[in-house]
Amino acid sequence: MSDTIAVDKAEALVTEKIEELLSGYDPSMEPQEFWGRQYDLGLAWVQYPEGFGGLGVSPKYQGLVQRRIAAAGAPTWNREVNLLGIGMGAGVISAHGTDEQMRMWLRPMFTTEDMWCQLFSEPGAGSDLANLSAKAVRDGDEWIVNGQKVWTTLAHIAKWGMLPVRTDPDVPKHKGITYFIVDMEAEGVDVRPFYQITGEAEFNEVFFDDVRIPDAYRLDEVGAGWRVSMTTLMNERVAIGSRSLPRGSGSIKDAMKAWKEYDHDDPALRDQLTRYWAEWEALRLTVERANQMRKAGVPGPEGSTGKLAWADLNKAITAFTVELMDWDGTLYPGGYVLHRPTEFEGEGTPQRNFLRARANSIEGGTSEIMRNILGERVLGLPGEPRVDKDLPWKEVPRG
Amino acid sequence: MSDTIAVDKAEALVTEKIEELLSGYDPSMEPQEFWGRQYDLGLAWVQYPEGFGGLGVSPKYQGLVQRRIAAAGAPTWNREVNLLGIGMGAGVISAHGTDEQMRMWLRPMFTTEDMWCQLFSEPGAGSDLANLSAKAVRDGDEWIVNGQKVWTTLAHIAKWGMLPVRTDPDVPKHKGITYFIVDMEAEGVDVRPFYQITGEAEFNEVFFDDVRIPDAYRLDEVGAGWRVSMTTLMNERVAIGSRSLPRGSGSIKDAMKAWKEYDHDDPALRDQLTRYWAEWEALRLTVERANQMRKAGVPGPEGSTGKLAWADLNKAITAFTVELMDWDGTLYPGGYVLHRPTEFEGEGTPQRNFLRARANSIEGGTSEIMRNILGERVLGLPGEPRVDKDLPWKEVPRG
Amino acid sequence: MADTPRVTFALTEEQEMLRQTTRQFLEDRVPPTFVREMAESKTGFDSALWQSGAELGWHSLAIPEEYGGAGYTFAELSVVLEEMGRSLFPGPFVSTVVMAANAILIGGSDLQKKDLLPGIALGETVMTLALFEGPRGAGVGDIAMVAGRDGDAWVLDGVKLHVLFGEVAGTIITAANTPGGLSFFLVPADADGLSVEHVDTLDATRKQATVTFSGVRLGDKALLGEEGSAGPVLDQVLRLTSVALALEQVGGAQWCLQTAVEHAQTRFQFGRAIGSFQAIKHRLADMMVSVEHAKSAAYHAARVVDDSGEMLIAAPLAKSVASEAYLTAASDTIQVLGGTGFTWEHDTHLYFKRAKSTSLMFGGVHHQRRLLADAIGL
Amino acid sequence: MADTPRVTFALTEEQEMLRQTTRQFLEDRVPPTFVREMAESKTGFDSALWQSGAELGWHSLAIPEEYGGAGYTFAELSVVLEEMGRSLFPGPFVSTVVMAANAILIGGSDLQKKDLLPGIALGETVMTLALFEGPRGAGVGDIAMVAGRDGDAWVLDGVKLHVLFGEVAGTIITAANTPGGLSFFLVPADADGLSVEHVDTLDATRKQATVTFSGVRLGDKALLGEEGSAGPVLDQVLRLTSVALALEQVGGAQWCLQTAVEHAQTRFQFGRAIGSFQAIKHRLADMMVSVEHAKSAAYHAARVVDDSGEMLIAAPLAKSVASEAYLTAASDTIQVLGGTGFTWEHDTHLYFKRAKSTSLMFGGVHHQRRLLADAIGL
Repeated sequence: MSDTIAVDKAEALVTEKIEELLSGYDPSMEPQEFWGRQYDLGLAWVQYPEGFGGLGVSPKYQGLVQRRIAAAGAPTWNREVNLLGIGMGAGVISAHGTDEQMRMWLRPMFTTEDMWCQLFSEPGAGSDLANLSAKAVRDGDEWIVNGQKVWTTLAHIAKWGMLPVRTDPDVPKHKGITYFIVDMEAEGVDVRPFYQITGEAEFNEVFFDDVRIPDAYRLDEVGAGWRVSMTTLMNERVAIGSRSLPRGSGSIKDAMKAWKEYDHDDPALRDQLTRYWAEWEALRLTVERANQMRKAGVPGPEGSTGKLAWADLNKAITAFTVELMDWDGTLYPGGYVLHRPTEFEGEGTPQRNFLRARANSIEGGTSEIMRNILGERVLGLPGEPRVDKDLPWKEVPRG
Repeated sequence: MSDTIAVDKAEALVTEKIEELLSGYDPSMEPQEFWGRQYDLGLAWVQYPEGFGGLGVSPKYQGLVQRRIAAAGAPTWNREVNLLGIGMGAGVISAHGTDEQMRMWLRPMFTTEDMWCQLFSEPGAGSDLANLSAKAVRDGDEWIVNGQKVWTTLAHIAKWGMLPVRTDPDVPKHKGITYFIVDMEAEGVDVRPFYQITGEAEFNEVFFDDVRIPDAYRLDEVGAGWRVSMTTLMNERVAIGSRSLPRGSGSIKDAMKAWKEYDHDDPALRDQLTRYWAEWEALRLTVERANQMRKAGVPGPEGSTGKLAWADLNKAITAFTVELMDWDGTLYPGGYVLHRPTEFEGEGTPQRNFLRARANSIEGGTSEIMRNILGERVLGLPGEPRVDKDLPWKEVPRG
Repeated sequence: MADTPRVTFALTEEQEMLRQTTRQFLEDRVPPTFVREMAESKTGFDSALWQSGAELGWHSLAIPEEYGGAGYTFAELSVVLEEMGRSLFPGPFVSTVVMAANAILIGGSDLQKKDLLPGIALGETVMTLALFEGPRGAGVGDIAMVAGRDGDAWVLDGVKLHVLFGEVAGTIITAANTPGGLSFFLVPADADGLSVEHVDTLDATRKQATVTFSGVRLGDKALLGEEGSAGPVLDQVLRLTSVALALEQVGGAQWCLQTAVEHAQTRFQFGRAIGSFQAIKHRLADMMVSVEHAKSAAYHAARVVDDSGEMLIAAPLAKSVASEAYLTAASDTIQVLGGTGFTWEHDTHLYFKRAKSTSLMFGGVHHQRRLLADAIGL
Repeated sequence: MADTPRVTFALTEEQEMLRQTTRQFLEDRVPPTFVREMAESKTGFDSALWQSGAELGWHSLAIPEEYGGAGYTFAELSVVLEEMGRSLFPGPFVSTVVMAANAILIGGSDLQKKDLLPGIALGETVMTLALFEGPRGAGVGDIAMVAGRDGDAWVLDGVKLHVLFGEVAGTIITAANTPGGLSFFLVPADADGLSVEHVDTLDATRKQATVTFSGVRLGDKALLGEEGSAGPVLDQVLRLTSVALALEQVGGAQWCLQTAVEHAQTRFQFGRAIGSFQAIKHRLADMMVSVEHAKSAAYHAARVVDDSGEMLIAAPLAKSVASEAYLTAASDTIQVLGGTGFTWEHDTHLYFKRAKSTSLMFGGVHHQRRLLADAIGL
């Protein structure tokens, strides 16, 4: 009974704040200004405490907020603009940061004034992230960072970066990592474009040369960086695997379009296309089911399969789409132009999407790593014998 | 030059012996009698020494022998009758046995008077054959064997069995194995049928209860059993992977037949069937190429892929054949009858072949083991960390 | 395409309880030993089990209260079907409760519903549908038998194949072409001129019979609903059957996954549990993914059975996706179990045969995808 | 079906030597840096390299001695094609030496052969075929262009797409329908009314052009062989082209396998070479199997080019099997290499693009399997 009253009260509170937000909305308002108000009213993340963009109520009300804002025609796309911040950074900072850190970083992140990036992978630490070798050495109230990161999305326009580095090479690899937030404009940070097979440099290499980071920018304890990194990755993978799409959208849409545009009628190709349609729809329904179960508080195995299934299927469907184009699939309209996009690149030609999809089973955790995680954490299968787990990091074989 | 002369001489010798064999052949002769003469003339395995069924010449002349015998209408099917003996046992005995042992076992094996079986797998030692726990303890000039073997083909009609057992549990597992030839009629040998998913008991379980084996029946040194077992397995796998078949024969023939019999015309099914036909033909050509290269003395990677490729493809094609039968594929004409065949069962209904094919990727080395072998021995990839290799056998974890 | 219906996947508390009691009952009463007994028996039918199921309410779940049912929906029935698939439940449940009951419910007159459905709900009746005359039996177009007219009587001559549990059905609903179109006839098992012959099946837990009509004479009352009305009814019944089989497949596939995982956790080779090897671990992860996808497609279908437009998509989607998931799961479970999985003694082969057999019934995956392609406008 | 021809797979000593020298030359002269240079250039053609290849005898291998060639067989040429695939050889070799040369050899008059083939054998000539007018270009039926008659002249109007290296060809052999049937015309690149336009390609190492004919007037001498004779010639040329591409694919797939294996041996993660993980090891073992199968199919085809019945099977078999092997090998190599394989900097993407692009040219795998199905009587 008292629960019901609490629920009613929370809903009333959220509704009141929404009214307040929307009553002050004016279509000519800059989106950033609107998002600032949304934050200040506690409607950025309703589950966060008051004063930090939230109202301290159940996260389920966030859906209501988003629907109402969208219905009013007010801007909702800050998450897409600052995905690495809002999609991943916010969760990590709220879980591991101090009040002061939350105060400093959350608001400008939410308004997209400060863009964020994630500095995890290194040339020698891909799937084996814990093997990272970029290092930080303490110097009074500061840390001095040296090393190299790769595959950093949008690093060239980011203000802040999430940066796990090695602070103790003498302990086993998972234990000697500390997690910092680095000012990407600091001296010694060098961001260089990293071109992919499409010719785009969606990613960057980032070099750190005696970069100084205040100790106040450290998240959680010294040596706790692995745990913090895991929070970040988990958020990323759930985010990739739980994108809810309408039926027939995404890459299957391109395939259906190519089928019609190229006027196909071969039943063998039709069967293959239908198979992809069915697999895509089953994936979509699984994401939908997982999201429902997650919201209902009874998450099951269906919640962890999305990223893996999506990667393989998206690769296959984009490849098939180009196949449906026959000779036209051998073209690359516009040719390869090495360039550096300033935001997440949208969809392109089928050929470009086909090439871009090759990374789906690598980025955000390779499909091999995802299968390990599903096998071990969800199915409860034992891990492999590890040669690297208990050795001091500096003694682990590296080829 | 002298090589050419030697070759001519060898060919002349072989031809002379063949003439002698065939001039004495009479269609009313019992096959076993004919095979005895073939053996005595050195035409069983021409490369073996004289007196052991051979003439000490290049094995390439065996093809000539077989062709001439077949052309004369004389019997050639002893290999099929006693496959485990002639196909595997002979090679092992000739490589690891003493002259005395060869004299005792080879002739009755070749004539099929003595059937052979292979006692390798155990309930706890399948892929991990070296983990076997059937044991032999020395007692003067004899050994006393206890333990259980499984998946023993035709054990119920075999006179002799190839039997690796543990003779030293205190050394690492590969080092404590000794290889015996056991008389299957000896006291304490109990052969029981082991029914498969088809209802047939093509295989047996064999129990050893204080079975005595003379030390004279030991092949090679005490503790050398792993090496001897490997020779046996290698022969088996090459045998499975190098069967040369005419185009369109084997399981693809059943599939083509079902396509016509069920009057199909769906181009999607046609495409799938054609794909299987193409893969089967590419496999067939690869076996042919491998056999040619092997004979030419330049064996390449193509020689080791046959077993793996065949297993997966045969499984897929037999399954597809049943699919082509639609509702008829849901029938099992005659029903399941638990029975014990007395020779290698030929082909059956498509449904039976479909079920039987499930074992292809398990028997004679699972496809997982075959991929390990290809990866490590052919491609040169490193092995996995091993937890069981250097421990005394008795200390290896067994779940 | 119309808007995609959004269904609620979570089970209600009541449905969750139904799952628990069903699973518990099946574990107690339908263990593998019993399944094997039924497989080895000629009819594959145990009347005591049949009656117990009816007492638990399984038969009446999706039958409206006015016809003696409990008035729940297909969503409740779907819970039972999934659990039946998990336990390889033997017997004419699908043919009676899904196929015959829905043929009557959709195609029968009100009188026929009142007359026939209570018997099904109570577990007093076993029925089946005798539809196809050749191996390619998946739809209305595959039925060629003609019902002739002789005075006041309809006369049936012909052979119907692959009739599920034809030997134990008290009433066989068959389909034949009349001047008015395709018509359903209710044929009592003891009708003159009717003979039912056992055939051996790949999946011995699901029996089939060949039903021969030799001048079987029937009155107009034997017509189910109007003459010529059977076509669209059969379409609907076959879609419901596909969904029912998909739910069974999901249950069976989960048994396979669980069995393979448990084996991989406990079987040691090379000093390690074999589930620690990536070859096994990744195969099982992939199996889980496809089982989850099959679940989603089948659960979705079970919740849209009343949406005839959506069912054109949902039914073939569910059957095709669940068929492939189950086939792969069963086949891979044999592989993970190694030799053990290939023995008669281990239960996996029962599931494997069920998987193959179910995938072929009422149109295999290629047929399902043709239906789906039509529905999505390809 | 006739008896299956048994070919000899082993290379002769001479062929083995040809392989060594070809590989060595390509390693020296066509390193990845050069391939990239060609990819970035507009024409993708380097005349010095072209001339060197001709001096090594590549161009003349399969041309009879009477027409200025070396009089070897396709088996010798196949060695060069495989090595070219391995090095991503850029330039109009296939279009000139396989396509145009064989169109002339099979379809031309003796005079035309004497006139044109020596130039190809010597490396003086670059030619190509302009065949198709839409994306579905795989056979005679895909050619709709009509050659009109105006007095003594043939007049060509129309647009030919996907002309390989059309920008650098001195002579373009095009196909058009005349009253007598499909005919080949030899069109000099500088003919009035002819325009050649660059198009950007997925595989930038293999250039394409759009060739537009605007009232191009040609005399009877421009006819290759008899009027109306081009159909069966083209069939043969396309089969030879499929075999040539399959050999290239085999070479490329082997590069991928070798690259992935080397990476797996030397890249460490979790304290181990990644090739020690079964996920990687087994993928590479499977890659090896499919590459070996592709080799067998392509080598077989290269040895039966003169057996027109067997070629109906061997050519589509080779192209379909090799296409799938190369696509999988290239795609899996990216996966094994991880992020590195996705970079512009690493060469794998060049092979990946070649693999995809080649598989689509002159009919993708589905088309090849249709041809094969026809040939085996399905």
